[in-house]
Amino acid sequence: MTALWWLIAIVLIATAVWTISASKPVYSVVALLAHFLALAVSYIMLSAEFLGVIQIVIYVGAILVLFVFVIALLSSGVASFSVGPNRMKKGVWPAGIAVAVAFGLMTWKLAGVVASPKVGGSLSTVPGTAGAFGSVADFGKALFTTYLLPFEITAFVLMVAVIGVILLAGDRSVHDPSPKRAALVRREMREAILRGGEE
Amino acid sequence: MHYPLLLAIWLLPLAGAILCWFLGPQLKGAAGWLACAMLGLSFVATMLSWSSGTQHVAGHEGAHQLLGSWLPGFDFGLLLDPLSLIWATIITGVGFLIHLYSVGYMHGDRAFARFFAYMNFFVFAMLTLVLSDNFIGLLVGWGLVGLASYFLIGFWFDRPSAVAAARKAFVINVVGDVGIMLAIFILFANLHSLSFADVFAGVGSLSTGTLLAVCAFLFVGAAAKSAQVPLHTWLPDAMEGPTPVSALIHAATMVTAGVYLIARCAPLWSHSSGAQLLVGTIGGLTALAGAILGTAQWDIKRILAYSTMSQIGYMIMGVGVGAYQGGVAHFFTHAFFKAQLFLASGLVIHALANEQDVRRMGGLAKKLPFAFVAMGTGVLAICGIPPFSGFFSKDQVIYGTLAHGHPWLYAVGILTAGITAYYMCRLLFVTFFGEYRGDVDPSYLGIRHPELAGTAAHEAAPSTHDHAPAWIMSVPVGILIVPTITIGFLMAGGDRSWWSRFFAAQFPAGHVPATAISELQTTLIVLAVVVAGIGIAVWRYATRTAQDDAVERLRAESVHMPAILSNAFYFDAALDMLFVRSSQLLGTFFGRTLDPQVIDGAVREAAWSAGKLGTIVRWFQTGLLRTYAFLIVVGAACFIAYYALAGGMH
Amino acid sequence: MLLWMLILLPAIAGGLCYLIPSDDERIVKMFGILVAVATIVLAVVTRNAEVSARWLSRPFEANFHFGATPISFWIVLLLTISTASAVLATKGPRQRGLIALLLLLEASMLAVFLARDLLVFALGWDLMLIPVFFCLVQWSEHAQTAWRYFLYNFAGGLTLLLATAAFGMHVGTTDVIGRSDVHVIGSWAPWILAGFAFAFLVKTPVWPLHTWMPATYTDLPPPMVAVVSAVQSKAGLYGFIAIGMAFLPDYMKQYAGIFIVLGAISLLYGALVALMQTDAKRVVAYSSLSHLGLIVVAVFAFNAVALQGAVVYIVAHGLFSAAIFLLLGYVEEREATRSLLQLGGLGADNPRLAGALCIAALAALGLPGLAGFVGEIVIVTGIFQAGMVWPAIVALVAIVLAAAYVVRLFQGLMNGPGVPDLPVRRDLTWIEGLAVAPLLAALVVVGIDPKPLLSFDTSAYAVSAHGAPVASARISR
Amino acid sequence: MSGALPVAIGNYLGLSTAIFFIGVAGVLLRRNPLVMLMSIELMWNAANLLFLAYARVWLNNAGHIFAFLVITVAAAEAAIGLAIIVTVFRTRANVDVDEVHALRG
Amino acid sequence: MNPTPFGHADWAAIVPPAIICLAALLVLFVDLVSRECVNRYVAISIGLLGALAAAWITVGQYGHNYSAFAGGFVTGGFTSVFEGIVLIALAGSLILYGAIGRDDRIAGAVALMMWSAAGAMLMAGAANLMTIFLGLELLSLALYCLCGLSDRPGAKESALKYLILSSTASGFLLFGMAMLFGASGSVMLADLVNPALLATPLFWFGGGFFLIGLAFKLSLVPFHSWAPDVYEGAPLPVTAFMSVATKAGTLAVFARFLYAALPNGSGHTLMLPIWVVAGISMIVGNVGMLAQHDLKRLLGYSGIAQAGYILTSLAGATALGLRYAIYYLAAYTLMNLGAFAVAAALSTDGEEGSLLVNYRGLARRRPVLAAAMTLFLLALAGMPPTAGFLGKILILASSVNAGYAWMAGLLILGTAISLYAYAKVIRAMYEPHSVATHDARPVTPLAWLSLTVCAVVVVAMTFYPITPSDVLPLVK
Repeated sequence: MTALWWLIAIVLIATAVWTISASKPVYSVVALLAHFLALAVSYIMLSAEFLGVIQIVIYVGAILVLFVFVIALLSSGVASFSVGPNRMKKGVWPAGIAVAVAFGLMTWKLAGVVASPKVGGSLSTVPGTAGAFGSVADFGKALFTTYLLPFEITAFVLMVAVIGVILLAGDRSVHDPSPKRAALVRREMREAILRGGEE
Repeated sequence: MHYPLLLAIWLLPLAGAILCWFLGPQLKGAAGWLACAMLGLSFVATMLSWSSGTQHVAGHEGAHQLLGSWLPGFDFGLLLDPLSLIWATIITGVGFLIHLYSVGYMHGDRAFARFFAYMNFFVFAMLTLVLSDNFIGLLVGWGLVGLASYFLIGFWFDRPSAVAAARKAFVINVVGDVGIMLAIFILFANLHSLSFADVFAGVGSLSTGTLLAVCAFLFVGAAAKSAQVPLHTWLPDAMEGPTPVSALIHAATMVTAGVYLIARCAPLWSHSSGAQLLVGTIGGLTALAGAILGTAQWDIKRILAYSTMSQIGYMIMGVGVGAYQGGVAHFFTHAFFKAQLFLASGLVIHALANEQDVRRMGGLAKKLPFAFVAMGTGVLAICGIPPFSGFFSKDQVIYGTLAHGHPWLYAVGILTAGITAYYMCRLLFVTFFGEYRGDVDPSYLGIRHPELAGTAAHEAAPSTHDHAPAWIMSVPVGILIVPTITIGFLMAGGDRSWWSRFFAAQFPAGHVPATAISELQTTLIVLAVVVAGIGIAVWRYATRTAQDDAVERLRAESVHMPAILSNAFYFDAALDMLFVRSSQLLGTFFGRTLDPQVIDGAVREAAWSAGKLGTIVRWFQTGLLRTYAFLIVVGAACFIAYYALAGGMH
Repeated sequence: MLLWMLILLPAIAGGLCYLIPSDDERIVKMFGILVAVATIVLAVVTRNAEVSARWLSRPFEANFHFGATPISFWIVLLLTISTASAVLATKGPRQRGLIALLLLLEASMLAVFLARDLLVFALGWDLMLIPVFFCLVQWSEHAQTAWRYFLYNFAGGLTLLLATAAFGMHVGTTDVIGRSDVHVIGSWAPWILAGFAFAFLVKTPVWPLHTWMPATYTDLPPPMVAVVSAVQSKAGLYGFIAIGMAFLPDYMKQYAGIFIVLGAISLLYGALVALMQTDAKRVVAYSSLSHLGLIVVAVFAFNAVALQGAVVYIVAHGLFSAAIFLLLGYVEEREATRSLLQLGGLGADNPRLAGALCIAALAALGLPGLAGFVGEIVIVTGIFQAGMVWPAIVALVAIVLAAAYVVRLFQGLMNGPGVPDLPVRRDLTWIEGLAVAPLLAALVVVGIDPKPLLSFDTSAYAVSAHGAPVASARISR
Repeated sequence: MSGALPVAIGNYLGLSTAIFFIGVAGVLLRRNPLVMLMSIELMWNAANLLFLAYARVWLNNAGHIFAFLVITVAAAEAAIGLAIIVTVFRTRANVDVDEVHALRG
Repeated sequence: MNPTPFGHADWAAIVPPAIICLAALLVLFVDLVSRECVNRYVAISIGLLGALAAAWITVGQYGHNYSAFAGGFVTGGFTSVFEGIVLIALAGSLILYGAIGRDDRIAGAVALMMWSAAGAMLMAGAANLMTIFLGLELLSLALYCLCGLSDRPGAKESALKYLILSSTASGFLLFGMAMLFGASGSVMLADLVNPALLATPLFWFGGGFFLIGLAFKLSLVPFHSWAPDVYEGAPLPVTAFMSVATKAGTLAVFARFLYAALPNGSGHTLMLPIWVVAGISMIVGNVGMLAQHDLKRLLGYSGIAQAGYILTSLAGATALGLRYAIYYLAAYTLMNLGAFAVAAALSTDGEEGSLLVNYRGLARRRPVLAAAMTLFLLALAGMPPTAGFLGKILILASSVNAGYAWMAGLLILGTAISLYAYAKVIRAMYEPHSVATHDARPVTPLAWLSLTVCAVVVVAMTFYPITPSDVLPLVK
């Protein structure tokens, strides 16, 4: 188990890095797919098999597909994912340092948390038993009893998503860039091409 | 102790002033008569109060009227005692005559009523000054006479020179006011009261230094008001005012307020030998300086102005060293003869259509015999020729300096007497003897700016308008001749004179040591010097040869006048440089540079910095999503760093 | 009840001015005058009245508690009279707005001076900035002026707010003005004092916080500047007396040196600058700096006599500065300039104008017999008695300078040869005269008999009757 | 499946923190809005991993519920996010967030 | 076995947000059955009626303390007050749609805004991390869409920026929640009150990440930079709503966390960074206002500073501080809505009335609107006679009392800076020289009503300062 865990961990890190560093968005999607799959495995290892399944169904089956659609949609444009000039070049190093420092400090401090903390959670209020922990039944029962309210709210969250997307996508009026702005865009594009397509 | 008649003496002129001011357009010519009437009534009331003013009741002298109080220590009242009685008599009496004279002199002036409003107001103010029983009231009067003087000097306010002279007089007088204020503060801080009675009773508790300071500051006020060196420069300029004003304010009454102040505060001075020395010295210097400068003037009124300054120097010297009776006596006689001199000069000026330069006069004795007589008696009086009034009073002062142990001042007094005789006779001879020079080209006479000669045709323009009856101007002058000649006999007779007895309670005669030179010898010495002075004047201006080439001689004298004399010892320039220019420079620097550029500049700088901060904030607001994300992450990193360090400290 | 009316009447009337449907501005003016006169009557009638309504009970007690104190009554009277004068003196096409702003300003300042509660005082303090700001926005030619005024004074208002909050938390109530048993002590107290003092110094103003003032006084229309210089500038001084001396005397004394030095600098600085200004209004503005500096020194002398003098001088300065600004407004309206270099000789054709200006100017230079003199002499006597020789001497030097610049101002306008190319002149109309007459009359009355103003009980303030300041022995709450 | 954790909980913490910050770095460094959105998904999933790990530690299925809710919300958010990205970029030449900076200052 | 352990009282607790959610559905339904598209006034009216009904219930719940859904949602004074503020924000913003926005999108926009409000209301009552998260996301997701629902240039951009940045911040929040869960083993806020938690860094980082997420929503510096851009780009009613509802909801969570969920003695150490960034926000927000040309952007910066003011009151976590924070929040809601209402009244079909250049000489053209705007700006600046003034006093008093005098000092400094920006607008309106601009449409009666209510209440609150007295006992 431990070896598997480490393998999964390495896969997770690697695919995460791949996701953010892939040169094309499609590769990122593929990396993310791998990441999610590995994540699902690790969920199952944590006795959360239902979540593992959900992870695959929703993320891989729904969200990533959406991403692919959008990539396809936007790629049909003039120049697919051509990148303009980097307007924040100077920010790269400070950003990297900030992230590294934050991460370093956190790991340094959290390294002390090796085992489960010996502080009392109110376990008595937790529904379900150790034997059934993580099962669909256990999960479902909690979801429809104790956590009924959050579940109801998600209904409206999804409703918002549906209505919002309909309104946004159903927007017939296409914002025309002003001629001046279009010229600017063209110029920037030319510059990018002349520089030999950085990134 | 109430004496309501005092209120009448005091307030009648004020009523006249208010009536003339507000009803001026309706009263027209009657304003003059109204003012005279008010003042006349006041004079009558003064005369009726004579007995009350000299009474002794319960250890207090004179009549007293309580007015009111502001605060504990700030109580007001009126007091009529021999000293104020003398002043009130002169103010209302001589004032009345000069008012009468003015009815003729100012006839036809378009601000006729306003003139009398000011004049009456002045009398009111002067009465406030001398009748007050406390320092605050005195200060009130002190300030108000300065104001009246300001108005009257600048009476013809469309004339820039008059405006400037008025301003100068006013500001210097405020310097004097401030001096008195300082003295008041010291007195109040030490004695918690400002009434004369309390202060003089408590004088023993003051230290020598404090007393000297009080006297010195009081004297600053006296010097400013009474044109003592170096605060005298306004007085000659003040001659810009109409001649009756010069007679009343700048000769007879207001300028002697300093004398009054010192005489009033005699208990202070008596306790401070330092103050006596200081004031006596300044008085002597002023007497000498005024006399010397009097020899170098050509304007008839300026000659009289310097002579006034010089004579007041005598008075101040007298009261300063402790010869109070002498100083006051000289004030008394001087009020008559100097008023007469001014009024006589006014007759001349009036007759010559405002010509004031004596070089353009000459031979007027035939044309204006009455004026000549008036001027002549006045000159004799001021020279101290017996039996004219000046003889008695001046001798008292000169001898008083010696008697109180100031031989140098004694010498100065005698010398000044000679010079006085010289320049007053010079005035008389040049004006009235010889041939009339009014038709001589001014440049032949050495007049440097002929176009500025005299004070131009603003004064009343008498020749064009219908003349008032001549007697209105002549009668007052005629009346004044009588006291000019006779009043000195009140002082005749040393300690047994009426004058001495009158003031016996006011100025208790201290122990006067025997002097090396007796009073009689002094009289003779002074007379000799005076005769010498007259002799020189006769030699220079009145001999036949001198009169024949008068034009030539006057021009030579004008051209060769030493610069130090024609610039009046550079007092004006020095004061201007020291105080006026420096204040103006500072004011300009503060107003033009420090205020807008440094102080406000700093504020603007701060505001600009805030604006600059605004641009910094906007600079971070690049519009780029990743910048914002970057800011968030940096903020988060700071949070994390904080919690990493702070989170473990438990 | 009448006291509520006194405060609310001008506030409501100010709003109503905008709503009067008539296009005839004279009706608005009549309305304004009626209201202003009514406030005078109410102010006199309610001299001893007090009203109170609960505002806050937590975090500290605060009430809408109003009522004149022996000191503030005179300032309120000054305020109502000068507002009436100012309303009477309004002219021109935009009268309506000006009258409305004047009434609103009056209401807010009534709240300041009648407040017996510190928080109400602070409320009124901020409120009274707004009408002046609007006036500057609408009347001033210079954009900077309104900013200077508002930002300086608002900064002061904020520190006042902070100090008030701290005071309230410390003492537990802000319903304290007029009480003499509340003393704030402790480590906070100096900071509370600092907050108050900054606000008061800006408002007065005192060097070097004064640079908003000349521009503001110059740019405001004359009726408004009359009220602002007469009354609004007194809010700081009143604050020092009613708040600083009453509640923080120990710290006031401890830091008195700073304030005395600033006051003395203002005294001399203002006088020197006024000496060389060519804009008539600026002369008066800087003279205000000088005069009010004297009052600051007087307050910090901690001497009963000086304090009484300060109250007289507060009123006196209000009267003569209001009168001078109104009269200068008349001059400017007639001649379309207020430069001393261009004006001159007006006295010949305008004797009434000249006479009125003369009285006001003489009061400003401290002529005996007028109110200014009483204030000056009593103040400086008190300062001297308190042992402060140098400030007293500075004050005296400033008096000499005052004589010089006031005479320069008066002569520059009224004397000298007439300037031919000035527009046709017209002497004061009776309504213009009526506007300044009460001010001038009050100057004379106070100058002759200031006893009512002087006779308040100074024992509520930690002042010494004689000599040097005494340390306060009373302890907080 | 109620065995012990495969590794110490600290490892989970480290892992999820690392994934979280990789996501943060992605948001910061990438200019393609789609990749940014994916990076955000990484961050959210890192949180989910932690929820589940601690649910196991505490034997509290609240963590499961929470993770489920997060997945649901993430789906909604991704849908809206993609819709917005499409509306913003479908008329632009470059799919690059640096191009979108009309609002600033 | 009862399928759900919750009874009538539990459902009653969530009636207010439920009414709003269902009313939003009703709007959509009416739109569906309408022949073309629903009349905008019908949609707004349904929304307002829903808000009114919810408000009525909310008032009824005031004082009735009940912990519903196993601690998922609590009712009582605290919740009711915040719900009320959100409802006011909702109503005030819905009215603005009367003049702005395309007819064919109005139903969707109204519905989204109402769901968003429901999210904020859920946050007000949320007592466990799940409800907090879901309320926040409901609020935010609807707002992303609302921001993009406009043809104005910038609207889409603001939606994009808001989405990316807010999701990132949600990531921090979520990660923080996960760590808090890890530390305490519970999603209940109440379970965080355990001093033993202080020993684990997990709690500190969890709390920190949680606070980062909240700080973003409160737009505190340096998490503020989205606010000006999004406020400017979003349609005017959305900006109005977002400026107050987001703050109200987030502050409710923040206050509950601060007052009810902290182990004893950790308050100062844990919260210090928040107080610091609140202090910085007061300066930066006000400085940022100085050179703005658009009212919405100006108010965006203003909101940054105002959030700092409110937090100043909470610093030290005193009972009075919470009351004054609520007082100021309510006042801020009204004055902000009022200012936006004036801007809406000046809008035309093509252009929103938020460009400051349009305000020059407004006093001549529309004196009443100018006066109202002046009042609201003065209130924002903290000048009397408005609730802003008293609110500042109360905040100062509470922070000085709590020992956070330095925050009071920063507040004073920031206010001084802000004055210039507000006064600049006032000045422009009252300039004697008017600039001729487009003529705005007449103000609708409903908008007049809302303007009047805002103005009257903003003034009246100064003199009758009602601060909810029994909030604190109910916060837990």
